[in-house]
Amino acid sequence: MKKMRGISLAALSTVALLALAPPVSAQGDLSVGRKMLVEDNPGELWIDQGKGLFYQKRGPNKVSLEQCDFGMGPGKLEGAAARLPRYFADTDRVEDLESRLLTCMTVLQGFDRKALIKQAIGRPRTKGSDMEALALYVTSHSNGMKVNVTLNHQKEYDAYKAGEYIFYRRSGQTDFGCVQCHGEPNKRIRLQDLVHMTSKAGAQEVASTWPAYRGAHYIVRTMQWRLNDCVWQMRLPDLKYGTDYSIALTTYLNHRGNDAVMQVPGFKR
Amino acid sequence: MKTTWIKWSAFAATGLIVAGCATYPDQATTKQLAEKMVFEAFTASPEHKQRLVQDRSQQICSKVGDEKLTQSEAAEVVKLARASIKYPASGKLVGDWKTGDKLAHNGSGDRIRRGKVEKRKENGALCQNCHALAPGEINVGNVGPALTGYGKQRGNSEAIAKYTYDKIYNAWAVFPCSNMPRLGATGHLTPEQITHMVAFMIDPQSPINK
Amino acid sequence: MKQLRRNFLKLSSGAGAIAAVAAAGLLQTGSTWAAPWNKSGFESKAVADIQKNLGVTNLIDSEDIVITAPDIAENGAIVPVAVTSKIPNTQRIIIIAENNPFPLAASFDLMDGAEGYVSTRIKMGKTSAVRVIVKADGKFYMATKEVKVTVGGCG
Amino acid sequence: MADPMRIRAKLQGDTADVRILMRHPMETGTRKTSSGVVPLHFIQSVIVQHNGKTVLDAQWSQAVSQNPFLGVRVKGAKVGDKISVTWTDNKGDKRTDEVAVAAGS
Repeated sequence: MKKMRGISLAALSTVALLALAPPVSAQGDLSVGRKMLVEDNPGELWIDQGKGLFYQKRGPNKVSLEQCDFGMGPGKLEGAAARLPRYFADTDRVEDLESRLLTCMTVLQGFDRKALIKQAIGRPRTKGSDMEALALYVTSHSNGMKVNVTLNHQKEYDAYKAGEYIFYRRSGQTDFGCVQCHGEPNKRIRLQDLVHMTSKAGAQEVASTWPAYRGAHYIVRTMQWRLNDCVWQMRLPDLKYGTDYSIALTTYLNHRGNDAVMQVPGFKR
Repeated sequence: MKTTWIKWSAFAATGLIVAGCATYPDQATTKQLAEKMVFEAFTASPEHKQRLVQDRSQQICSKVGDEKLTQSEAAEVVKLARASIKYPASGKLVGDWKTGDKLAHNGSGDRIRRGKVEKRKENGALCQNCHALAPGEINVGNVGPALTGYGKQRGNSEAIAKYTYDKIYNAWAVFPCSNMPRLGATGHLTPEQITHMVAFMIDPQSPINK
Repeated sequence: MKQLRRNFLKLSSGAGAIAAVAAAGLLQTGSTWAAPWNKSGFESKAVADIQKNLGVTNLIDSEDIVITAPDIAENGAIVPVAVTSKIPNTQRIIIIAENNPFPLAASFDLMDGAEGYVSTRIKMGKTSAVRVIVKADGKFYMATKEVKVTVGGCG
Repeated sequence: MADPMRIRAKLQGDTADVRILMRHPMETGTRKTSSGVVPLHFIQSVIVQHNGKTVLDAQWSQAVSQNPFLGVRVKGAKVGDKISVTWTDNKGDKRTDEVAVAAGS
């Protein structure tokens, strides 16, 4: 059977339009500023904030998060975030960093899940949410370690494949799936670099740099926020916090990002 | 071997898992799981939920990974796209390039936050997000090809005007499943707005042709 | 996000507010004897006035001042600027974003072993020359670097 | 109460490379929110001391970015020397933090 690729057709149009040299090079013109910002990242201020929250006895049950199991055993944080998302038997579900924190904050500390979710994405120019600070604190214990998201449980395989499917699924007003913006190298929306997520290096960048300081918001953000904002630009409706959709996408990206060295907080424009 | 795995994944989908036998679910199972995730993931009114529902072309154009578009699928997408194109009541395809210039630099419209569609007088044409426009303009994307000099290279004949109108209205009529949104067909832009975009693209006075 | 940006572009258009703060008196920093905050300099809208208020005279262009900053800033709210002065006995480094509503961004007095170097981040409302003035042995030297500021963002 | 700073001081040769991150809103006094204009609120003065001796005395405007960064280099430093940083804002809030100079890597 004779087959054609949509992508090569799109490439044809590029040739037809005689693309001029791009006016800006993200590698050249923009790199000096980026390097300076990454080296001294205000997001580091959130690590202490998260640490305080982690050890504080909080919630109706007045306990800390020290007994939270992020997959390496209760209270074991070293390298735990580098292995997320993963399957958890207690919830019989694959959970990512944010959804696991939600689980611990509700089950251990007794917080109301709905109330937590309502505040999970902090307002710009504030101290951000407890979730954002906690997510960074937990992930900071994986700094210098390699991303190692494994597929063992059937639900992990399911999440991976569903995430892949969603990555390519086009719908809505813009006809966008994730791949329309993240499927080719060296692309930008205006001046903003788009991570080339179908490449190993791109997936590694995603897997190893969240949570990140978002310069334009002056606070630390998590991957769940990133997905929410993407979906908003794609003209889709409001993405719920911590659903299987996000967890599946994150499983797909992080597993392919294996062996990247974790370095958080990242710095995003 | 392969059929065995598929059986196992079918079991997995119903919750029957035997240790050591987990593997990737087959295509049909994946689709079922993922579609369920999509429709559970959003808070939306029935009207907004429609944005999650794929039309026939979107289904065809959502090839996973290296999976290829067949020739007959490509032909179907082109056919559907051609049939979708509507022209302005006036019949005039070339509007005002100045209005087009403004629209080209407007990336807003149609986004939903907390259940509400953003309030705008009209939707932007989103061009700047992905295409280089006037020479020397810095804050432009490169997901799509540069449009700098578009009209200079092609002229502004009626045929070019029509080709350009069709391309903006439904890009898939020209390149099936390309990355470009079908701006007219999805209702993001009105036919009249598209005439302004055509003018912006081909008018010799337009900044992109300077 | 858009709101943020718009607010930012209005950066410091309220001179009155500053005057009120300054009128509240000079700063007391406890045991450390900080020099009084240069109200007139920080309130000036023109570069010439800033220089006058800071006592800058006879500016000499100098290649011994290296300004490290991006050619294009993706986010005008965080523009990294580092200054290295190779001029001996550098006493003061002044950073001015010429097109800001109040151009004087910061002034650093260096003493007792501090190298001729500072690094910080400033807000820039639009594309502008960043002017750096260095005071060394009582003389004033200058260098500039243009930083293009795009609105950026996705909206 | 103001949040602690994050200060790194690393010896490179005989020079301490000092990098300071502070948490502060650096409000320009013009930002509008649903509850009105946010008043001007920014760090005006930063003092860096090396073993109690002032080495840097900085004056800032509200044009310094939110959650400010400051990098300075102090000559003649040794491992274990004290670097202290004090900022004071226009409302009179202040914060002092101190670190010991660490060996360079």
